[in-house]
Amino acid sequence: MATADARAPVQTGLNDDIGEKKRLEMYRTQVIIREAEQRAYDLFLQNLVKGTSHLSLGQEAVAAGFAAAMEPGDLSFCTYRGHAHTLARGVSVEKVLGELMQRDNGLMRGKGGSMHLTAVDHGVMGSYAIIGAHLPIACGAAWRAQYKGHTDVSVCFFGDGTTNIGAFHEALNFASVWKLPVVFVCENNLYMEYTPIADVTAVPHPAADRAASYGLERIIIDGNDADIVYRTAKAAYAKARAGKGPSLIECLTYRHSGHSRADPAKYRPEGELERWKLRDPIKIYRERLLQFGVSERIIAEIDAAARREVDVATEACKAAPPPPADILTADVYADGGWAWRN
Amino acid sequence: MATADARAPVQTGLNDDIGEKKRLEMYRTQVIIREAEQRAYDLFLQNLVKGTSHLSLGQEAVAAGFAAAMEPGDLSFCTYRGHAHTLARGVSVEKVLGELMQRDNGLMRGKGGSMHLTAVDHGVMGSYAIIGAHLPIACGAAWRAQYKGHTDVSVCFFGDGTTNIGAFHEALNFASVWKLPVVFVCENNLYMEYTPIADVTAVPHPAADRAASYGLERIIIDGNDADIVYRTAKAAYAKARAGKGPSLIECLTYRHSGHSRADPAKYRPEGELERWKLRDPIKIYRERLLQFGVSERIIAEIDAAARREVDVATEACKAAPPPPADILTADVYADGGWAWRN
Amino acid sequence: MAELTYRDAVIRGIAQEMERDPDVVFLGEDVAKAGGVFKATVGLYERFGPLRVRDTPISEQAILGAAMGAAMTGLKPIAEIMFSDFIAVCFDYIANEIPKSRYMSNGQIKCPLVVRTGNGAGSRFGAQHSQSVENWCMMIPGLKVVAPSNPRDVIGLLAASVRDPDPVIFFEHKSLYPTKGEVPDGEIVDRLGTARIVRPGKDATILALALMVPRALEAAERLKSEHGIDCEVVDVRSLVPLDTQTILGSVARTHRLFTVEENPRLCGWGAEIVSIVADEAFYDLDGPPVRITTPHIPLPAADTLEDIVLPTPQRIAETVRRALNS
Amino acid sequence: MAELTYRDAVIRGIAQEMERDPDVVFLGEDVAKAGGVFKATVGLYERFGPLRVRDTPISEQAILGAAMGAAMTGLKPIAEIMFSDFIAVCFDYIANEIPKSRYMSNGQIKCPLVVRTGNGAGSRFGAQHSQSVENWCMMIPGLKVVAPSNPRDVIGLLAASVRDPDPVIFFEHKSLYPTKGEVPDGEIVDRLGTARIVRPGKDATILALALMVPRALEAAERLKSEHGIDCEVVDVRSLVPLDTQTILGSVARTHRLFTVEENPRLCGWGAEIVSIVADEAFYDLDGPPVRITTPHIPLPAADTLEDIVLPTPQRIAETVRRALNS
Ligand SMILES: Cc1ncc(C[n+]2csc(CCOP(=O)(O)OP(=O)(O)O)c2C)c(N)n1
Ligand SMILES: Cc1ncc(C[n+]2csc(CCOP(=O)(O)OP(=O)(O)O)c2C)c(N)n1
Ligand SMILES: [Mg+2]
Ligand SMILES: [Mg+2]
Repeated sequence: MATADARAPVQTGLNDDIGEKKRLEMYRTQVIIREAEQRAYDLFLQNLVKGTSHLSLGQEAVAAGFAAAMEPGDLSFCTYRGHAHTLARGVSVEKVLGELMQRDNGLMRGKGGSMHLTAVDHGVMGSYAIIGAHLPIACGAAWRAQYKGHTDVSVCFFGDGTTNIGAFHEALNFASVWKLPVVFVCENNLYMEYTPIADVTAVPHPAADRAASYGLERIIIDGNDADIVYRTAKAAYAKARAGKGPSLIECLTYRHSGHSRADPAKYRPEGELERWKLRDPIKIYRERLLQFGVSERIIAEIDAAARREVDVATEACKAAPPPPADILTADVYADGGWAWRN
Repeated sequence: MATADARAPVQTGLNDDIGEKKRLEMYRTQVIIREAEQRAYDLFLQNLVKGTSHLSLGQEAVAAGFAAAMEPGDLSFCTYRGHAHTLARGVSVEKVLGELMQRDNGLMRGKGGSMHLTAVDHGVMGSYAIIGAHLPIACGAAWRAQYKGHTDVSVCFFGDGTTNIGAFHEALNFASVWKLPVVFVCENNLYMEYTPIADVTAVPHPAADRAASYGLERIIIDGNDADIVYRTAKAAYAKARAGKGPSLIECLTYRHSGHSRADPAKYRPEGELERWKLRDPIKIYRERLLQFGVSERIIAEIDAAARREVDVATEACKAAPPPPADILTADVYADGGWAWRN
Repeated sequence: MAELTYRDAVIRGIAQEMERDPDVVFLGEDVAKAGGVFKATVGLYERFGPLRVRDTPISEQAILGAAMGAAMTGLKPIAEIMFSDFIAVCFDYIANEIPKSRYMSNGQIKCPLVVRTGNGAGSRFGAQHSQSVENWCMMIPGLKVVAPSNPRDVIGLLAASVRDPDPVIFFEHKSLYPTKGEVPDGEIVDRLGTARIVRPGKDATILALALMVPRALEAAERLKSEHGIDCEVVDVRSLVPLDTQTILGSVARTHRLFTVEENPRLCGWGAEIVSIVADEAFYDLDGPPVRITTPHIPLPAADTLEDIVLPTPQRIAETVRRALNS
Repeated sequence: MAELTYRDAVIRGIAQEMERDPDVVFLGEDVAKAGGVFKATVGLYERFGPLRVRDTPISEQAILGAAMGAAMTGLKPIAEIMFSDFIAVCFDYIANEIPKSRYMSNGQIKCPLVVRTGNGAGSRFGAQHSQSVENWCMMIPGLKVVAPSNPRDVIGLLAASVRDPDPVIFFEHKSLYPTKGEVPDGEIVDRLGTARIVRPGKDATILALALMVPRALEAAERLKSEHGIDCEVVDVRSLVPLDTQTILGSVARTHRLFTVEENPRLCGWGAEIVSIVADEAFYDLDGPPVRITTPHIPLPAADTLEDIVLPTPQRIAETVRRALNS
C-alpha cells in the first residue's frame, strides 16, 4: 500500500504534535462509530432500522482524523455513507440511530432517513445520496467563506466510485480556479457498490491520479491510521485557511461490511477482508495508544463508555414514537409549509 | 507555442509519407471551408443567414487534417462549430449554406439549423449544441465498432471550454476503460464564448494536461499546420483500429472571427489576432505547397474552383424555397410522424 | 404458464430479446457481474458474456451517451439507470439529445434504445431514491414512456420496447419487484400504446399506472362491496404513446374520471389526461375529473410518513366515493 | 418613469439587489467581463467588482452546486444558466438537491438563491437553444418558478425572487430582451404568487406567460374588434406560487378557460391549471377548457417553421372564436 511517508509521525509519543488529548479523542470517536454502526446492523436484523443504511465499519479512522483536525465552524459534507462523519462531529448516537430507525427523536425526525444525515449546528451540512452532487455544493460553502473573509474550511467526503462522475470533475476544476478553502477527501475502499473500482477506472488511484488535472498535489495516505489522517487533514486545512486553495486527498481504506444493509459482499476475493481486518483502524490505534503509554484501563473505560452511550441511545430510540403526521407537509418552503398556491 | 516535434515531418517534400495528392486535397478542403464560411458571414450581413452561426475561420487545418486522414466509414461528431468538419467530409457547400439560410435545400431542410449539421451518408453523425454531450455519444459509436468487429474510428471534435464540463470527464474515462476506438480532438482556440480559457481552467493545457487522468498520452500539436494534424490523426486512428484505445489530442489554434455571428470579439488583447493571422493555416499551407514545388497555377486553380463552388452554391441557396410546412411534424418518431397518442 | 416475480420477469424479458437479436447489448452500474442492485439482471452476464452485458463506471452521462451512440450506429442497447431519480444527472440525454436527434437531423439519426430504471416509492429510501419521475420523460417530445404493473407486462412491454425503433424509457417499479404473477410460456411480445381495462365498471373510470394499478383495483373492490359503486380500472401501461381511445371510450361510458398517480401533483400525467378529457370529452363528464396524487412535497423517508403520502386503496376509494356522492 | 428594455431591466434588477444587500453575489458563464451573451448583465462587473460578479468555467453543475452551497451558508447567490435548455445538464441540482434539502433536513438547510435563465423561442436557434422549460421546474416540489413578461415585472419579480427565502427559478424570455416598457423610478419590489389581469373581459379567460402575454393581448384585441368577443387576459407571472384565486376568480366570471403555452404540449403548466379548474370550478365552466400550445415536437430552426409552431395571436384568436361559437 502506498503511504505518504512524509506525513508519518516525526516525533512519536504522547507529547508529539498530536498529543494525548487528541489521541484519546480520536480513539473515542472511532470506538463510538464502530459501536453505533454495529448496533445499527443489529437493529436492522431486528427490523428496527428501516430503509437502507451504509456502514463505515473499517473506515472509522478517516472520519475520526478529519473531524479531529477541524475547528468549530468547519463544515462537513457527507454521502449516504455519512453516519461516521456525523458522529465524528459530535452528533449524539441517539439522534443518528433515531433517524436510522425513523423515529421522532431522529436527527431530521425521520424525514431525511439514513442517507441524508444533517446537523447544521454541528457543522454537518448534509449527507447527499446522488453520487458527486455535494462536491460542487461544498465549493459553494467554501466560496462563501472566501467572500466573507471567514476562516472555516469545507470538507467533502466521498468514495472512489465518485471520481468517475461529471460533478467530481467540475467541482475540482472550479475549486482550484477559484482557490477555494475546500478539502476533498476520497475514501478509496476499493469498491463502488459491488464493482471493484479498478474495473471501471482508467488510473490506479481514482482520486490522486487525477489531482494533476486540477493543478493539485498527488496525495495518497493510509486511511486506516488516524494519526496519519489527522496530520494530513491539518496540513490541508491550514493550506485552505491560508488562501492557498483546495486539496484532494485519497485515503486507502476498506469497508468491513457490505455496501449497504442488503449486500453480503460475495464479490470480494477470498482473504481480502481478512487481510484488511489485520489493519483494522481501531486495532491499530489501540496498539498505538498502548505503545505510547496509555493504560489498558483508560482504553477499557473509553470502550465501556461508548458501549454505554450506544446502549442508552438504543433504548431511547426504541422508546421513541414514530414522527407525527403533521410534520409531513412542513418545511417544504421557508414559511414552514408546502403551499404552492394560494 | 508547444508543438509535438516528434510529429513534425521526417522526410519533407511532395513524395513523403503524405504525398502530393493528399496535400492538394487538404489544401482544397481548407480553401473550401474558408470560402464557404466567409460567404456565410457575408450572407449573415445581408440577413440571409438566420439564427446563429459559429465559424471556424483560422481553424481550417484541424478539420482538413483530421478528415484527410480518415477512411470512408469513419465517423465525425461535431459541435455547433461544425461547418468546417462537415465540409471536410465532402458534404456540399450548397447543403451547408442551405441549412444556414434555412432553406429547403439545406442538409436537414432547415429543421436542424447551423448548430446541428448532420450528414450520415458522409459519416457526419451530427453536430451537438450542448457542450460536451457528444463525447459520450462518440464513445457509443466506437463501442458499436468494437462490438461488431468493425474497423472504423469515431472522431469527436470540441473546444477548450468543453474540457471543464462533466461529460468530458465521464467520456474520457469510459473510453479509456473500455479501450474504445475513439479519438477526442480538442481545438484549443484560447476562448470559450468570450472568456479566455486560462481564466477558468486549473491547468495550462485544458485537454492535454488532463490526459494522464485517463491513462492517456499528453499530446499537444500545432493545429494550424495541416501536415502535423494529418500525421497526428493517422497515428491516433491507427492506434484505435489496432484495438489500443482512445487518444486525446489538443490542437493549438485560433478563431479569426468572433465566437458566433453576434460577437465582435472585443475581449481579445491587442495584437493577438494579428499575431495569429501570421500563422493563418491556409497561408502556411500555401507556402508549404510552393516550397514543395506545387505551381502557383495549380494553387490558383484550386482557389478559383473553390470560389466558384461557393458562388454556385450561394445562388442555388438564394433560389431555394423555404422548407414546406408539412415537414414540421415529420420525423419526430420512426413512423415518420409525431403522434404521441392514438 | 408459470408464476414469476416482476424481478424475474425483467431478467426473462431482457434474456428473451438478447437471445433473439445479437445487436441487443446491455450496460449499467453493477448490472453484470453482480446482477444488479435489485437483482433484476442476475445471470445475464453468465449467459450472454462480458461483451454483451457490461458494468460501467458511475457515469450516467456516459451510460446514456454511449447507448445513444451505439443505437445511432446499429446496436439496440438497453441501458440501466439504477434509480430513476438519477435521470437528473443525465437528463441532457433524456431531454435534449436522444429524443431530438431524429427530428433535428431530418430523419437521418435513429435512436432505438431502451433506458430501464427503478422507479417509485415504498422502500423508505427518502427523497432522492423514491421518486416517480415518469412525467420528467412524458413531457419531452420524441420519447416513448412505458411503466408495467405486472410480470407479464414487464416481459411483453420490454420486448416491444426493445424492438421499437424509437427510444423508450422503461420504468420498473421498485416495490413491484418481489410481486408475483402468472406468465405464459414462450415468447411474449406486447404492443406499446395500449392501455388495458383491468376491471370493467360503469360508474367511474379510474386510471392508474404501475404500483397504483393494484391499489386502484383494491379500491374498486372496496367501492363495489362497501358502497355498490362499480368502477372501471384502466392500467395506462404506456404514457407515450398514450391510448386515448381506450381512456376516452371508458369515460364516455362511465362519465366520471379519476387518475391515480404516484408522482407529485404538479404537471403529472394525470394533469395531461384530465386536460385531454376535459377538452375532448367535456360533455361526457357528469362531474369534475379528479386527480389522486402524492402531495406536492419531497418524499419523506420514515415508513410511517411514506405510507401516508402515496395514494392508498383507502384514499382512492374515499375520494371516489365522496366525489360521486357530492 | 423611464422606458427601458427587458434586457436593461434585468441589469437594473440585479443591480438594485446587489446594491441593497452585500450578500447578493452573481456567477455564470461569460456574465462578468463580457456582460453576458444576451448583454443582460453588462456593467455589473465594473460596478460591483470581481468578487461579486464572477465568470465561471463551462460547468453548469458547479455553478448551481456552488450557488446552493453558498446559499446554505449565508449568501444570496444569483446564478445564470445561459440558455434554459442547459438546465438539463445540471438538472440534479434543480430536481434533487436545491428543492429537497430543506425538507430532508427537517428545516435545517435553507437555499435562498435565484437561477436566472434565458428561456423560449423566436431566435431560430433550433431544438437545443429555444425551449420553454418552465414546466421542468414547476413539476418539482420545493422550487418557486417565475417568468416575467415585461420590463417592470422583470425588476419587481427579480427583487422579490432575490429576497425570497426559497430557491426561485427565474425565466427570462430571450425574445423579450429587446422589447421596451415603462418602468417607474426608484426601487421596485413585487410579490411572487400574484397573477395580473392585464385586460379585463367577460366572455373568456385567457391565461398566458412571458412572450405569450403580448400575443394573448393582441388576440384579445382582434377578438374584440373583429368578433365582439371580450376576453380577459391574465398574465400568470409566477407558476409557483400559483395565484389560483385570481385564475379561479376570472373563470367564475367568464365561464371559459384558454391557456396559451409556449412549451410543448404534454404535462405543461396549462395541463396543471386546466386540471385545477376542471376539478375545482367544473360547474363554472360553460364549455371545455382549451390549451393552446406549441405542438409536442422538438423546435425546428428555420424561421418559417419556427413561426408556425409557436402560438400566434391569430391562432389564439381563431381557437377562442371557434370554441366559443361551437
Ligand atoms: C448518480 C448516482 N449514480 C448511482 C448511484 C448508486 N450508488 C450509490 S452508492 C454507489 C457506489 C458509490 O461508490 P463510492 O463512491 O466508491 O462510495 P462507497 O459507497 O464505496 O463509499 C452507487 C453506484 C447514486 N447514488 N447516484
Ligand atoms: C452545457 C452548455 N453550456 C453552455 C453553452 C453555451 N456555449 C456555447 S459555445 C460555448 C463556448 C464553448 O467553448 P469551447 O469549448 O472552447 O468551443 P469553441 O466555441 O471555442 O469552439 C458556450 C459556453 C452550451 N452550448 N452548452
Ligand atoms: Mg467505494
Ligand atoms: Mg474555444
